[in-house]
Amino acid sequence: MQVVVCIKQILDPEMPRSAFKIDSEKKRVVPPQGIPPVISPFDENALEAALRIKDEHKAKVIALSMGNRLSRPLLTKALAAGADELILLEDTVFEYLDSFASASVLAAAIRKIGVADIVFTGRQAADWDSGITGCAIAEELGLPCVTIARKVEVNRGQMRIERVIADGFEIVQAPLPCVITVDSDLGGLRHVTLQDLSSARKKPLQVWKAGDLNMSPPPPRCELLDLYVPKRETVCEVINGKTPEEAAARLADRLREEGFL
Amino acid sequence: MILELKDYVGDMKRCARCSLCKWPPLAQMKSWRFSNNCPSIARYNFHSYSGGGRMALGLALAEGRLDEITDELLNIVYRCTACGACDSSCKYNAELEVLWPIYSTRAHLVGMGYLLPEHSMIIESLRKEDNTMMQPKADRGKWAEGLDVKDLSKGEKAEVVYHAGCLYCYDPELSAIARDTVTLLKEAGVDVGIRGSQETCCGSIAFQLGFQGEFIKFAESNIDDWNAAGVTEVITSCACGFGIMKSVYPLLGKEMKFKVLHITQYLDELIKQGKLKLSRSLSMRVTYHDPCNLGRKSETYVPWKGEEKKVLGQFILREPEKIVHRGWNGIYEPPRNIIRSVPGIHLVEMERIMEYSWCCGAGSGVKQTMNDLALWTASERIEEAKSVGSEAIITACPWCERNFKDAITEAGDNLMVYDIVELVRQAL
Amino acid sequence: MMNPVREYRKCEIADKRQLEDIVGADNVIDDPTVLEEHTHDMSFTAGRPPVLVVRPKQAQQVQEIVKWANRTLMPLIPVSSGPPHFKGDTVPALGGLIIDLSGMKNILRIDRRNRVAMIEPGVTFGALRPEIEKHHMRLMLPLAPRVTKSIVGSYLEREPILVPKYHWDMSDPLCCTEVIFGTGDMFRTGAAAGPGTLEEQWESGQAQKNPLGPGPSDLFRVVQGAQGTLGIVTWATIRLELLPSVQKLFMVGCERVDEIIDFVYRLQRLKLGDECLILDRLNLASILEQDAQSMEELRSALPPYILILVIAGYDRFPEERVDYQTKDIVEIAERYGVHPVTALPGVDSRKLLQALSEPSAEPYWKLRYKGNSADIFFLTTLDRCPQFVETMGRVAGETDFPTTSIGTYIQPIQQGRSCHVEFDLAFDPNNVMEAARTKRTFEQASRVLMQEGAFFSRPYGMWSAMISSQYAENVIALRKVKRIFDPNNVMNPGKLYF
Amino acid sequence: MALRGDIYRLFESVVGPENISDDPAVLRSYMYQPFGAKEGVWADISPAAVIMPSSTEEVVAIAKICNRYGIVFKAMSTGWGMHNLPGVEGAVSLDLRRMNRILEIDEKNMYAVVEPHVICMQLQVEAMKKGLNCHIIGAGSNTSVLASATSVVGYGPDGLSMGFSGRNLLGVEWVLPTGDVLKLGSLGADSGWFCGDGPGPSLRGIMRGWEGAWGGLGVFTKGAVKLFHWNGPTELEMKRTPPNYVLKEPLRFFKVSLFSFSTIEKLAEAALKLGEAEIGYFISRLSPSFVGLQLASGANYVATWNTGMLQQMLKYAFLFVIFANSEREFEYQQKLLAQILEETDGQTSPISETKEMQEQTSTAVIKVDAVVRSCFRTTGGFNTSFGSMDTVDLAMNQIKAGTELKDKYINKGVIMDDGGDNSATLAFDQGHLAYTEMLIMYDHHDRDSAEGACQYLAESNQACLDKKLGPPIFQISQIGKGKHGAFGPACFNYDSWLRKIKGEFDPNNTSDPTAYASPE
Repeated sequence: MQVVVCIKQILDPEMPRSAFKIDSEKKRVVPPQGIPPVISPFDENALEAALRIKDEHKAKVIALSMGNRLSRPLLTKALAAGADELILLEDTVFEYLDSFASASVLAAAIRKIGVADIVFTGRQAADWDSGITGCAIAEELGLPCVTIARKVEVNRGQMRIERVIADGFEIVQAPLPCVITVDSDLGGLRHVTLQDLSSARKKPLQVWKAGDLNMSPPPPRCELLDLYVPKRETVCEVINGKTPEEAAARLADRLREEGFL
Repeated sequence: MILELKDYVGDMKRCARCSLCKWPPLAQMKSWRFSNNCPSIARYNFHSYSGGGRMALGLALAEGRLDEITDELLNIVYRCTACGACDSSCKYNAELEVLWPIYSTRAHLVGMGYLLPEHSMIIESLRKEDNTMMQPKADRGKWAEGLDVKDLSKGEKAEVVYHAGCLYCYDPELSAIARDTVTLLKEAGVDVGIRGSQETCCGSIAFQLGFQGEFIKFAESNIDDWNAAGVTEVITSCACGFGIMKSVYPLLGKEMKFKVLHITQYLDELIKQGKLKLSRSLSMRVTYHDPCNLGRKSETYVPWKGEEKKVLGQFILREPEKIVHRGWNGIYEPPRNIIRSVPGIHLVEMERIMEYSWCCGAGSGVKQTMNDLALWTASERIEEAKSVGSEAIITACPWCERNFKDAITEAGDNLMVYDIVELVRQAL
Repeated sequence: MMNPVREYRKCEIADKRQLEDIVGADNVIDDPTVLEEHTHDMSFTAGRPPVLVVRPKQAQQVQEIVKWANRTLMPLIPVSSGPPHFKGDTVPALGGLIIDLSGMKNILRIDRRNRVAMIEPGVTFGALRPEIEKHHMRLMLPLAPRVTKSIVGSYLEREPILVPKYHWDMSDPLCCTEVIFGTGDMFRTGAAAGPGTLEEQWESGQAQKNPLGPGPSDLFRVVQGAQGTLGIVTWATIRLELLPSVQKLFMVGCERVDEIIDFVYRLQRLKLGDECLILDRLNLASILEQDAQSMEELRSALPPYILILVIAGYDRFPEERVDYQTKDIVEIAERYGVHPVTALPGVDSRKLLQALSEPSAEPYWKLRYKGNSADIFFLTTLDRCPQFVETMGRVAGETDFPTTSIGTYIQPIQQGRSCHVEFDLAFDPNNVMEAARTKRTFEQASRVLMQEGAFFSRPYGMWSAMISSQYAENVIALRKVKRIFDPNNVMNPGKLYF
Repeated sequence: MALRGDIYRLFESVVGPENISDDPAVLRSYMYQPFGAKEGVWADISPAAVIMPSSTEEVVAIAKICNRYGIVFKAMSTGWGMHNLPGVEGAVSLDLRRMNRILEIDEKNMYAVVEPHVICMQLQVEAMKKGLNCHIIGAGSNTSVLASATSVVGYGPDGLSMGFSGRNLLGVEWVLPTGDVLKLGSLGADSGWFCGDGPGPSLRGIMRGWEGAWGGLGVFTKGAVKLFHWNGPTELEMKRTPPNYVLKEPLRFFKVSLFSFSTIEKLAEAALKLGEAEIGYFISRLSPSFVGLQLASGANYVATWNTGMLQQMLKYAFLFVIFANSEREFEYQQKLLAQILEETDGQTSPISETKEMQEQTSTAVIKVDAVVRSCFRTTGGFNTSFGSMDTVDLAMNQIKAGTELKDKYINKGVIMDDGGDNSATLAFDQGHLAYTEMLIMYDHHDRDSAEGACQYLAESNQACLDKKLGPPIFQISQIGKGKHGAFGPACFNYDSWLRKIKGEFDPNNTSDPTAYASPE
């Protein structure tokens, strides 16, 4: 069995607020110095899902990442965690793609890989939070897609998936091959040791350019109209009272007044 | 953000490549044997491994002339204790920043995702456990168990907070010194408290390795906590912590309602005031090792922001005038005063001291991730200490002490290593 | 790659005609007695008679002769000093032409401001000294050179000068040269190379003082010490020093050389004093006295070795200079337990001072004792001198050479970094037995001294062969140099390693 | 151009994997060089690899591999300046940093034997322990002792008493371009290091000349240099006085003074007279700009400069230092000095008598540790011009020509206005020789400035040709190809002799010929 996991390198969503800068002219986030990019957390969940499949069955896990100037030390973490192969789709034309274009590049790469019984992605990337790419890959490849998985199992050639819904989860069964997008409920990526990191260096890492895929990404389907940091205004009002109870009552009144309650 | 490579392009462009960064200030050189100042170039020899070499690489990165980030580049950038000796040696002639471009190069690489896995592990530990030692957060306060001292994290109040720092908290051999320190302070009548398990890393290593996002989080939270605790003074016996709190914390623009003091400053004052009386004679010939972070790296860094104007044709005049720190105003006298006040002790100086002191080798994550370099660097210092006939090397930083002890054990040497607090305890 | 080997070549009528065209008939000599004079000198070197002696008067003539020799492959042996010659370097190994440069004796320029003179190779110490003194300067002399000695010749041979503090570099006091290389190319070394003619250079303030260059070459250094095997110098500039207006002589007598070595070291280190040399009593007597009889008398009154030290005062506060240096030297002497005196029994101080500042009176001092002298000289450091003195004595004992006939001369050079050591073996040239014994002693002592580390930096005669094996790498390199500057091996073939 | 893998491994087997690299980051750092006469700081040509041999044997092995495979090599010691880099593609750089031992200090015979990477300051501190001192070149004590003695120029203002590097050289060990080892002079005879000439013709004659072969004729692996008496303490204690470290205690019998003169002719007169009076330890022209920059921060300097005070006080000035061995000598020297100053109307500059100036200059003349402050600090880019050595009069004429030419470029605004006459250096060898350089400061990141500097250098070289001022120190700066082509024809075609020498000693043209010459 061969499993492909799409992992995306993004700016650290947990960077200090002061570090978050926008180039409003180019409508881009300025990568901050001193804050390393991370693998999008949902993609780490997706990788973990794949590795769990590998733990159970004799699957080969291929991690796939796309962009320009990708960080090898970061992405090789996938190999350290247990992926068998890392393929970097790295090209200047792969920078700043929208979800649909990304999906078509990733799908092209998956086609080039040849066999993909399961394709995992995160439910959404933690930078733009669109949640489109996984589904769009399925569309491109003509595969069924199950989103927001919290548990995945392969059972007699079928996928059994627990899928998160608003008030619990549902169980879905899907044939192979299929595309599954993974939620954080599935659990975090396993711990990686220094030894894992050094053994990851010996695993295969390939770099494919646009030419290797015989394609160029399609034009964007989304237009970014504006990018800005919302202004946050805070007004602080201290509500006092003689006793805690009185203060609480006053606070409740005040909140009701503002329409919060 | 504090570390931006582009802020140092001017400095990097004006590096004269004169190699002054490879030696102690020339007029201070005293012998061939100890004529190196930079562990990194002394150990690896390629020009790249010097302050100047790193400036060249920083400039190449800033100008986009280095596309390929090789492992060797990362070695060059990180096989360096960021001890700042290059910076002091450069500045008496050229007034260029050397150390900060090194930090900024690291931050630049970190921003691009080029990190050493070993460093990621330290940062991960920091993120998850609030310490760089890869130890559980819950164990942080253990060193003080049974010590009758106020715990500010439990709402108790004290004038002064003692910040033990990661190494003292977790290194079983060294944490006795932290206990000694608290005991000493209390004996001298100081109203001191600790933060127990709520104490967190100072962020120094994160900063030095270029993870400034992580650093800012820790620094801001420490400042907030100390402000909230209402202490007037923060005392630390970790020179690394002291260095970062003095030199970099103020750059965050947060009000610091407390003074930061190193234990040597505090003890020096207590001895002068007669609150500590050193009466036991210790007949020993000792030398003192200046920790980089207590010495040249403890001056508050003042980033230059301004305009480079051309006058007299091509003279590049910085307006406003740049403030140049040469490392001359580090904490050099207090530790020496303390040692001298120990009866019977004979303090001899090594060749490389104060702002041109040779690094112990532990700094900037080197001890944790490149111990071979750390031990080699320490062994050079041990040789130097022995060359002046010293029986013991006294220092004022747990990192120096740990590293010297390890190097001595490895070499099977018999030189003693003491923290200055240990010395004072013995002399009481 | 082998260097070409030259052989004896007869002189044809056409050769003579062509040379006469170059230098004029009067200056081409084939008188057998003259030719015969050139077949030997005072050394043990044997040679073949030259075919002709030519006497060029101008550099251009020299150049044409060299070009001619390259066409005809006739060996050329440049000679600039008058006889007697002592080192065998001017004795033709394979016949050939003697280029007698003694007629090129113009003093081209004396420059007081820059303390430099430009002279042709035929200018002798005897001739130049008074001219220089007129300008209130002095020449740097080797120890009492013979009056006919060419200055350019002496400096090209790296003969040591008497004032070590003025000897910064082994090449001093030679500055720039004009040289015709063995290829026939004319070249000027050092600052003289250009840009500009000499006149233009003078105009821009230059004085051909800088010996180094042009560019990354110091070609004067390869011509120096080459014994005429690479080129012929047609003029040279030389460093001059100020003429002392006061001089004070000190002597320190001692039984053994080692007693004074440390004192000499200290003086050189502090650059105290001017002339500084050590002579044994035979050599001192030889310099001061004219005949063997008086020499023996003087010698018997002298200590075995004598350090000679002169302090000079020049134009500015001369007395004060002598005074302070005297006081400093006396203090130092006390520390080293030596006793400088201004007079030794039998030594006329004025006469000695004079002997140190002018060429030797006739007969040449080395000939005065027994009629001839075989000189063994080499370089070493002062601390090793006592050892070499002992070795010389030991070898003399082995070969039955009378130690009383050995003159010793130690001259600190390179500002005290090293010294020239010379053993002058006096012998009677007419006594065949004595000459043979002297030759044996000379050869054996040379060999033993060399084995013990004596550096024969100027390898004349047999020394060159001795050295060839020891310095294989250098000899290979020198043969490359020879190929560059004298590819046809017409310049004094058979000398040195060529 | 990358090195072939098999050849790389051959080099690696000589020096070990730790001491060779062809990593782009390593090569990049070697290509950074600020004082080329061109825009920017990066050399155009990258070495194919940097190799760090640790012994003569390793240098020999490397040279032999280079000859076998047609690889060009170029050695460097401290590596300061564009000329340290190979000038051809595919060449290997030999960084001699690991050959850094002081092999011997012969106290009696006053010389030291050093390897290429011993810097002047290292030698000086070790020599002083034995009461000796060494000549330090004007570029500073951070430079290699051996490099200036064997390979590149070698003037320093203490040369008044301690000579010129190229003339201070005794025995030398020289790895020829072919990999054969030549030991010059007494060294080859196993007689010791005391003499570098002979037997017979001196091979020093093809070794370095006046300006050196700049690494174009093999590698010098060991050399003996003359040391000189040092009458100071065996260790000099320093104190901090911003911006520098200065002597804690004044030296005995030591006096520094800045003298100024009404005309350049009088200055020359004084220099000549002092030289032949055989007094003094150190003499150097010091321009107002040079002095001002030593003493002040950038902003201070500009403010002071704009008052015109420096220019007025130090228009024609030199620094003269007496350092005597005894009180008597000290007094005698001062007496002579006073007399000469009287004859030449020399005035003691008031600033030289201040305590700060005394401390600073005494330290600077002994340690030569603050050159960067005056030369690179202001603009980043620095170069020098003229600099032929012969007489004091020639030096003065170079100053005149240089000032005139510089004024033109200062007026264009492309080089720093340092008053034009920013010439360092003066007489040496106790007045027998003299030398000067015209310094220029420019911004090598500014196209106009860099091009201006380049034009100035070209024009100054042309002025040397036209006005017959001798060949300049840095012909066509440091990177020029056909370096000797311009001056060869004007100087008896010496370049053709270089080509012959190269042909005999480096038939495969293996030792980088860029700064020297290629075989004929």
